[in-house]
Amino acid sequence: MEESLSVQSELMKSFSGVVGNIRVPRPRRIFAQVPYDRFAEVFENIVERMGFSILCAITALDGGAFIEIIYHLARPSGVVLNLSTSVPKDRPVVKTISGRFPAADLYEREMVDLMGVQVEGLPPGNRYPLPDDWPAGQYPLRKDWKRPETATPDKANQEQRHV
Amino acid sequence: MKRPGRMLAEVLRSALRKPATVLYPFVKILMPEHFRGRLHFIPEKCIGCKLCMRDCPANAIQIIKVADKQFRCEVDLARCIYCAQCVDSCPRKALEASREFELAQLQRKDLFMRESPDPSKVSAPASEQPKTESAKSEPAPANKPANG
Amino acid sequence: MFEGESVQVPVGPQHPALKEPTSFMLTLQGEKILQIAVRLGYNHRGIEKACEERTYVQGIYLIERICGICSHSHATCFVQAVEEIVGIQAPPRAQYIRTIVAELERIHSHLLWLGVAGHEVGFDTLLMYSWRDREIVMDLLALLTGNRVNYGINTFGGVRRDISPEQKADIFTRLNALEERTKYYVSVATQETTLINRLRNVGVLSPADAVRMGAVGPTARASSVDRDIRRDDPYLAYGEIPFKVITADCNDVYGRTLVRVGELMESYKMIRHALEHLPDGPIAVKAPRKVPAGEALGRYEAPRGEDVHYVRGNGTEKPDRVKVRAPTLANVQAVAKMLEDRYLADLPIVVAAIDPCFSCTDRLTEVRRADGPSSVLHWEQLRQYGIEWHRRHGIDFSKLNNSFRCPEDH
Amino acid sequence: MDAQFVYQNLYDLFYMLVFPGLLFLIAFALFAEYVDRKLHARLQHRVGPPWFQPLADVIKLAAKEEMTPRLADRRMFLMAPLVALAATATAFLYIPTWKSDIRYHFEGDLILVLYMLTVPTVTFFLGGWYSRSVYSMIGAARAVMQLFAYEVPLFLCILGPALLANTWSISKMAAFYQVHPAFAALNILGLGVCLVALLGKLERVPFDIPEAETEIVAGSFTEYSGRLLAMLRLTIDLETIVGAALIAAVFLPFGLGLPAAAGFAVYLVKLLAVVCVLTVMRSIMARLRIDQMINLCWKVAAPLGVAQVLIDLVAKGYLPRGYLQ
Repeated sequence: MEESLSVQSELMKSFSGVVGNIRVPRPRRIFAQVPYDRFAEVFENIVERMGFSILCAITALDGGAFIEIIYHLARPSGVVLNLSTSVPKDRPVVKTISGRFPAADLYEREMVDLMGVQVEGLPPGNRYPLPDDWPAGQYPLRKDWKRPETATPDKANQEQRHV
Repeated sequence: MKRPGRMLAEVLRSALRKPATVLYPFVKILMPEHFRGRLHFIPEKCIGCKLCMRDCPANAIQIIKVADKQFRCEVDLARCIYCAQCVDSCPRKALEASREFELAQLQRKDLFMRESPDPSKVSAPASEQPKTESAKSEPAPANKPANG
Repeated sequence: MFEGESVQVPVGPQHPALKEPTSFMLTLQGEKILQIAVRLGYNHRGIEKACEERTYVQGIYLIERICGICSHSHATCFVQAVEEIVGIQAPPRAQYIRTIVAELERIHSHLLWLGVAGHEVGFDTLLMYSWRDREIVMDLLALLTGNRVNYGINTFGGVRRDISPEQKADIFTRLNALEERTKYYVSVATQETTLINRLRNVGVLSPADAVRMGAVGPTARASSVDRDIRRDDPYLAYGEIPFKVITADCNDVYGRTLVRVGELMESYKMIRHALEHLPDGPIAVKAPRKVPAGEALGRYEAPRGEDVHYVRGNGTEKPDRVKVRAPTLANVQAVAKMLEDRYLADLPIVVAAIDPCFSCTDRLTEVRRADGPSSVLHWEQLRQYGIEWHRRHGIDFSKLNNSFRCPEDH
Repeated sequence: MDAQFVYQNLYDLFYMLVFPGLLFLIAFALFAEYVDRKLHARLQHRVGPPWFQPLADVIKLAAKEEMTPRLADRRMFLMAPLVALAATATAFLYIPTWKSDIRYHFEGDLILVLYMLTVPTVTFFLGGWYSRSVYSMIGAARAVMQLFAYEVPLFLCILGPALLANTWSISKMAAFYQVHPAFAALNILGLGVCLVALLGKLERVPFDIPEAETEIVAGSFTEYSGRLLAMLRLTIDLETIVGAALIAAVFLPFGLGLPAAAGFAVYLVKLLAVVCVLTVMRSIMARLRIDQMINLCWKVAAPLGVAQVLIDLVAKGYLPRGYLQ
């Protein structure tokens, strides 16, 4: 718990007015928010100076008018900092972090496909995880996404349920 | 020490032993006591609360009212994932998981479990005829609302 | 062969080396790999989306089916995250039972891996033996939880099945048998020349690269990256059970084998300790159906590496967002690195060495467009084609097997 | 036409096609495959297939539809299995069974048999190469690469005993070792190397590199189906028997000259013993990589082959002349 609290106070000290809503709900978990225009600088600092050198995952959420992106960063000691930022839904553009974390490549492609976040600077490669002929502009994880009416095998089964 | 053929002795020993393979279906294994196999419905205990329907992850179970305080249970065995959550959810233990696991069928329509209360005890409601045990003789209630 | 000229060899999505669909497009020069392009996603089933449309209780079983091998890992990770949001804690006995099942699952996963590794290098005898012995732990899991896979032991606030004293004794005897077998596999893995030849210096991943590429689990630990969530971020009963984190400095597939068999030996000790110190008390506490607004991140050391679940609740019965990061997704980037300048023959074992699970990694069903072109033969068409073909060759099957007709299935 | 001529021809046909020719060979080869698979299974603590499984497999494959890849050279694709089968069956006619004086033999038939046994590998290469699938092409290239590695030790190890027996005819070699069974002990080294080389020829673990399932699906055989695949499978089975018979004739000259029934029994036992040794060897090892295989063959097996030749040369030089006639 001490380590988490010291990270909390360090965050408050270094980025007062930038990083907000810093919470430590339980040992080794810190949640914090940062506006996207200051994200790169804060991220750089947290990764390089504060030792959060492991990228656990990137989560993208549909928050209505904006898309929230959470970078789950961990220290080898086990403390996780969930750094959240958001971009407007009508222009969801972020910069890639795959330069620093090569594994982020796939996590970011997942955001691109499922949440429709545009990631700048992503190296060329196959899309993931949707098929290549997936219709453009369909982002399944967005809350307003409607499943297109199609003849899926499941539907055929449904009709035969009570034969 | 590194050498090729480290497993030689073990392999030759195995050849003399009885094979480990179970010759299913000639030899059947009995599943452990708490195995989560095919469901069984005890109509007398059901109170029709439909908690099982609410918790079923696969949407496989239907509780259908056949008469006053009489309920029929239908499980689509092709959809059932055998998690037995309905067994846990049931407040009256009207459902139980059995050890039966050989559920394969040649036709999809046979993959369907329909357990009704004893027809002799059912007082027929005005809207519906009493149901018989046999699935085939029954008219297919295709996707009717849950309370039939 | 192919001097100076390169060929493209597809490995997957359908290939005997990979039992799950994923695609590695290799550019080969002779036997040497020049380039490798990975395409994932063939197994995407949309589980994250589906979770948002189901209640939390239904979600457990859905999450459990992300993967058949590490089903307990995913389910526990999810359950823990939800319990954290709700603010309840499973009683100590439940925590211990979860831990015991978790370690049994690790044993079954690692024994499975050992067999797969043997198969990938053509050592089928090793496959048959380790899978035979894996049956012991599979039966044990069926005994404890009610099924061989997808254990369904977790529920919010605890576990669904208790461990009886007889079961306890049974676990001890079977663990002894397993431990003996594992010792034998250690000796085979460290002594059989042909096996060592195929594993040593294959799929090299330097410690620096392992950290940079974000490798997790045994893949990282075989490159001397001393990370284990069970120790670094203790969950369940891991804070109270002594164990060693196994690492190796071989950086290759051989090291990954050593780490896994070493972890097997540790797991036996951990299960014994957990059973001996199994606390008394209830196995579950009551959990509310509605989960308050809040968020939590669950981390879990699955057999294949760190599993991460992020859950956000919104005060209803259904989660707002569930995010799953399976271990393979973190490791798959490292595969391309490991295969640089290696031979085609090394591909199966190097890919297998991260113990990949592409069903974990991908999680949507392909929405088939109704108007799209389709070359799929339906059952009846296929059957008709077969009958026609045989009739042309003088055999008439159309009279036979009418009982196999499934007219309603097309 | 005189009766003698007709009788001779009929007997030739019977000899070639029925016993001990093609039909017997196929029956015995299928039985040997059963022994191999059953033993392999038992060594792995499994049950294994029933006795008719190999035959059932052939019948099943023969009943299936054949497909030829669009890009394949159809003629080569179709011819490869036929030629392979024919060559293997032909080689068998020149190998002594339970008596050393067989119907077909001539000075130099050893060379013929060895080359006939090379033909299947070459046809596998051609069949694979002309089926134009990447897996087949890689498998084909590997088959030829492997051929160059194991042929030299194999030839050297058979050359040694032949030198000692002072003949290029397998029948005469067998006759020689039948008279001087003690000399067979000199060739033990060669026997070991031959067994290893035979594993390579039959493309079995640890040398199943050309058809390594987990790497290149089925190598040269990937695109084959139906009758053609049945023929290829049969060829491998026949090769096992022909290879075992060759080893038995050259290195295990026991039981020759016994009465027909006993001799035949000993002959079958010898061949099955070789098959069983091969099975055990494939059960306890992992598949090597092609570079490791070539290293093994050139750095270990080939020098051992040379040693075998030297042993036989020295023996020939130092032993009293009378022995060697």
